[in-house]
Amino acid sequence: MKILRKPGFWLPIMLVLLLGLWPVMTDNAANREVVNSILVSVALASSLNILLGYTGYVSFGHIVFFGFGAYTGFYLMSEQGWPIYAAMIMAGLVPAVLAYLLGSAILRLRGAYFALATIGINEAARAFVKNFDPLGGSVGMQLNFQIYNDYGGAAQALWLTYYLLLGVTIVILIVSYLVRFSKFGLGLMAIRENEDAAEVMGVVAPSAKTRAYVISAFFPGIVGLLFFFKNATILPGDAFRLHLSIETIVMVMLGGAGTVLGPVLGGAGYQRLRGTLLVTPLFRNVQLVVAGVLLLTIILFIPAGVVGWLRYHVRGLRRVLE
Amino acid sequence: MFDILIPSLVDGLLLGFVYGIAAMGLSLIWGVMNVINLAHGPIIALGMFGIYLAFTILGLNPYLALVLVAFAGLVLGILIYYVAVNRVIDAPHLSSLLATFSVNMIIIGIGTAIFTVSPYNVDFTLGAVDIGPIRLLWTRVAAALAAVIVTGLLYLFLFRTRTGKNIRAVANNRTAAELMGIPSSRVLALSFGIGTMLAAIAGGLIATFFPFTILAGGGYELRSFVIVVLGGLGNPLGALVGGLILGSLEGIIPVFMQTSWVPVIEFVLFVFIILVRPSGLLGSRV
Amino acid sequence: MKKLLWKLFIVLALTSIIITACAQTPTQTEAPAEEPIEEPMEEGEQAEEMEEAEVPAGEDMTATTLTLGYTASLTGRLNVSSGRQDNGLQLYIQDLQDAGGFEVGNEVVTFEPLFYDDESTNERVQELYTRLATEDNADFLISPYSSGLTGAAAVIAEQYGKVMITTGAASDSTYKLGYTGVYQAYTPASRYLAGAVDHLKALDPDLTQVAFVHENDQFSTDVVTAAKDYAESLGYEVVLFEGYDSETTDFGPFINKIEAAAPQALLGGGHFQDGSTFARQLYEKGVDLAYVALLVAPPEPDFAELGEAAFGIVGPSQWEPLAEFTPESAAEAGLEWFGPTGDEFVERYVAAYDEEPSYHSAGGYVAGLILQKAIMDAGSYDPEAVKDALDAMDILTFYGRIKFDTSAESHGLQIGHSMIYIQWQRPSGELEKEVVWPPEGATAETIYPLP
Amino acid sequence: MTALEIKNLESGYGEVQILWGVDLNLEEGRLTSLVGTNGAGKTTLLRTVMGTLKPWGGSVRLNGKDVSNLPAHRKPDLGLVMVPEGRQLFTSMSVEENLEMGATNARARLKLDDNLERVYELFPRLKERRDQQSGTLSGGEQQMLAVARGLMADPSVIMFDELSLGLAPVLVLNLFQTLRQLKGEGLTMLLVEQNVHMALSVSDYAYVLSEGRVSLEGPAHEVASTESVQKAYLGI
Repeated sequence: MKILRKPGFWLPIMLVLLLGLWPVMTDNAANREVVNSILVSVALASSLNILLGYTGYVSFGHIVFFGFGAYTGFYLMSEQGWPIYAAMIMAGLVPAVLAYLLGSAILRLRGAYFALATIGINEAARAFVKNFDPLGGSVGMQLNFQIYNDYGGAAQALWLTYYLLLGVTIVILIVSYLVRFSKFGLGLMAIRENEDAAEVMGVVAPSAKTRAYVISAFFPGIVGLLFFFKNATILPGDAFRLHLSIETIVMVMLGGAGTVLGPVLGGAGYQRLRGTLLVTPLFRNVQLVVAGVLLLTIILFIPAGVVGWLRYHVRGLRRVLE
Repeated sequence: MFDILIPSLVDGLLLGFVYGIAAMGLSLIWGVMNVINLAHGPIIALGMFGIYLAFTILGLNPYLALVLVAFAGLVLGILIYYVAVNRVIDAPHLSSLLATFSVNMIIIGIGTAIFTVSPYNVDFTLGAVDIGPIRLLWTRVAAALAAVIVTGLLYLFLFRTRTGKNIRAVANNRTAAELMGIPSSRVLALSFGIGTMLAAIAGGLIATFFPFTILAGGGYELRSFVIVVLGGLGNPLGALVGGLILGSLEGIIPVFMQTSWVPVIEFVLFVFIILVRPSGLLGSRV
Repeated sequence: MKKLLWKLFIVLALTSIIITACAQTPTQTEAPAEEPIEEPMEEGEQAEEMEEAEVPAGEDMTATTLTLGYTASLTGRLNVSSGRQDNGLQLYIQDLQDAGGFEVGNEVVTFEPLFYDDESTNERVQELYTRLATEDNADFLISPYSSGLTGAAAVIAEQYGKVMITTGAASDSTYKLGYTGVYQAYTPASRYLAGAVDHLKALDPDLTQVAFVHENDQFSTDVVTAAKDYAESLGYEVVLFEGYDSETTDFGPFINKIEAAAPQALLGGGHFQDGSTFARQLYEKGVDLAYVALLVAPPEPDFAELGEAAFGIVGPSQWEPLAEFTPESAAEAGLEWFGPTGDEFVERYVAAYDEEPSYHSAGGYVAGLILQKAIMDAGSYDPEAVKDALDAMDILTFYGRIKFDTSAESHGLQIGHSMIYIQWQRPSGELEKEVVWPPEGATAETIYPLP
Repeated sequence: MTALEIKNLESGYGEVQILWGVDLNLEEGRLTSLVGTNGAGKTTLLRTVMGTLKPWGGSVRLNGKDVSNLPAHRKPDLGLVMVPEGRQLFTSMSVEENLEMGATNARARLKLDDNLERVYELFPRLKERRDQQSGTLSGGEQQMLAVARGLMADPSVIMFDELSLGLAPVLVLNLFQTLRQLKGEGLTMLLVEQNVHMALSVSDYAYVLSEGRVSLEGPAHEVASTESVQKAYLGI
């Protein structure tokens, strides 16, 4: 395998792995919680990057898949008694199928229309789930605490979800790398640069876009299930939070859209920044302001994000930062 | 049936006028510069707080205060344009979306620091009048009237004044406008200002009858999206019509099912229209 | 060139933010005590855990300070009720510190609060309770305000084996999820409006049609679902049963439906902000109803700010300053009395906050009392021992009787306490709360039907 | 007297240089044409002169004043106007509104009514359709409107980019007649054309642009009779 010798492949994975092993080494639940929230961000940002970064489609509805996957898995676990592993697979597959169906309809839209449509889908999904009683309607669903006993008690179950999340995050990074350096990925990037030209050059844009959409939709659902399994409670407002969608875009942009490493740095950086500001008395209220100014600075001055900028300006890093 | 349909429809329509004003701001900005202003909601919320402050601190009549709020909205919009939008006006859509979204975050952040996320209320009433089975609150009627007046003024401005025509010219063909000697940046800034002014006015009107928080603009922003698509992206008069359509939908739907289905139907309709007729039901452009 | 330097600067600044943000984690966890505590209580800053303090009564006593972790909705839509609850709890802790703590074995225990603002959102609650349970390592947890937020917090408490006293959280469903360390101070939601239905029956046996319009959250849904079943069992016809979103500000559609369905009585509501808005709009629209009972909002003193719209509205309350629970009534009932009397509580509360307490204030105070009593009974602050003490508890306080369900299927549910019902009246021109139900505690006749 | 003096102008897009030092003079009251193949840099030159593209080097002087770095919207005020390729009308506005937009600069605004009358005289068709939406006009009418709108700016120098593109020959003939008439009134004009034959036949002076440089210049009839021009452009 040639890719095993590429530093650009190993760097993001090693970063995530090192970060992920730190709570294990220190055997500390507080550290685990910190890393857990970082992993959720990294996983969401990296999966969105496949659509946003590689294909250039701005989806404000990425969190729809997070929500639907979580609800699917949650329902299977709490109402049907499925084990978490099986539920995880469904939590990935159902959003992927949904993305396939949605994608063939909305990926025809370009630019702002696509973005608007994804906002609409997110809002429609949330409003629908609020009214849909089998999924608990507006009061959502709660797991019976006994469910944790199947996994050796709550403490064990929390570690288990953590390991699963770490594993899923690394899988996403591998997929992200493979997509980026495949012929398929090349096609996606051609679409990003100029969709019409890409079609002329032989890229079958509709099917390539749909595939990218499906891949990017598969993982958030699993992440969502792990997130809400840990919280043991799921509500429509938390599962389909438009704001989280947009924050995910911010993470991707911050690190560098269209790179493998960018969403890792962006997700980790944004999440830590947020976590720190959230409990700092002086900054709690200006948390959003700081994040907003940061984002604006990126958009106006370095739209390629941190990794993109470094790649462009520091030649030596090009082979390392992908 | 009729005893509920009529009052519901009247309620919905009266609100629809105000929704229309909010959407008109979004629509104008889209029409002139192809930017979806994601800071629209927070500006609506600022309009609400503007009225609140003018009413409780300065003791001004809310409708008088509306003039102040409108002016502040105009200035704020122009400022936002130069700070956040001007540089990305020709960049891909993602840039302007995110630039305006970062403005959204900044406004919400500052607003939360000042006002927290707790609800506020403008304790103001004009009484009501009973027409048959329908009780009309004067604040609602006044808001609808104000909306009509604002729309009228906007149209006079756009079609009868030089500056207004400049805006339409820039919206229509920015390069040509530049060649004719129209300073397009300034015109875009002014249009952005007018767009946010409309949002602030809508917020101010809403504040006279509903309680609100600094986050309250979000719901009206989403409604504005729906309305703008109903009425045609970039078509201000369409926005008013779209507002009335949405208002009456919000009035009528609850007659037939649980009120909580309203947003489901709204947003499904929204996505459907984007897919089928992206230019909107009523066509587009200023 | 200049432009490039400028950009380089920005990139460096950003990377350094990211790096410092990432690097910050280890220092934080190694020294959790350094973490800034948001809005600490007056003495909170100096008080370190397990710190030696002044020793009362001479002897060889060690002073122990236990941390009570919780979040309060200082901002957001739940701010009014949650603020009162927080006031009550802080007053309790202050009183305990003033009294020099209580003795457990050879230790003198005082409490110290550690809390964050949850902004009335679920997501914040889980994040912050996780932090309280892990990084901050709070000894005991008190719930946030509202059933929804408490449901989210209870899971975390249970996951980390912390005992949590819940207050301002009535929903029954939270206690049916198999938790073992969560104890409810409030009368459960399922009994919130049952009394109102009885009240209505007593007021007007001929009335047959009622409507339920409620907030679509855990608490209100639990309340009205139970009340609807109860009303139907008494032969009432429920002509409208509908939920509204927690963020609703326009009650127009619901009011139109109420007018069309033309019930004589309306029961429902949710929390303070939506309930007040609902009451205001019902009044503005001049809806013709003989009886209106709303949840949570009416017993709050702030409800009076609605003016005429508040007049005649009935509300279920966990406690009122007028309620009379005394050491004597405890003796009569054969229960142990614990804590201050109602008059003492009201007096101290008014002195501290210059306003009348609501039942949410009393709930905050009593949560602390319950925990203190349990630790005293257990003779230890070991969680398992405290749980046993709570399971065995059956006491009377100024707030009423406290006894928990110990069955496996609804462990921790409050079964000792009961509700009273108030109505806003004008006994002397000013709007005032009067207790109108149950008859044995009533301070005034119910105004019925509403004008 | 030189109305517009272009010296050693360099310009391009991104990192691609298109103009490599162009010198060009418009004498007052003369009709000058600039011809060249596709991609020779004609439109780039006009854009750079107008200011929609920033010049990389060289200078543009209008009536003796250096205007090289002024943005496009400041040019009409000084009397320099361009009628862009593809008409670029305000399609959703009426004919008269388009004309009104032409008169944006302060000078032109004062003479709005006079100039309106004048262009209606030149193009009576436009007067008939004054309230019609300009997007609904026929191709010829649209080109008339584009020219008329340029004239509304009360220019001292006017530049036409590909005036004849996509028009029927008879319409082209009519338009060029109008240009002659305008020359008679003393207007300085630059005609950028692919229709070399037509352009040279009405012009006083001509420049040939190839690969971003002026390869030939001279009185129009002389240029027209040059062998290379006849071969390359006139198909003779």
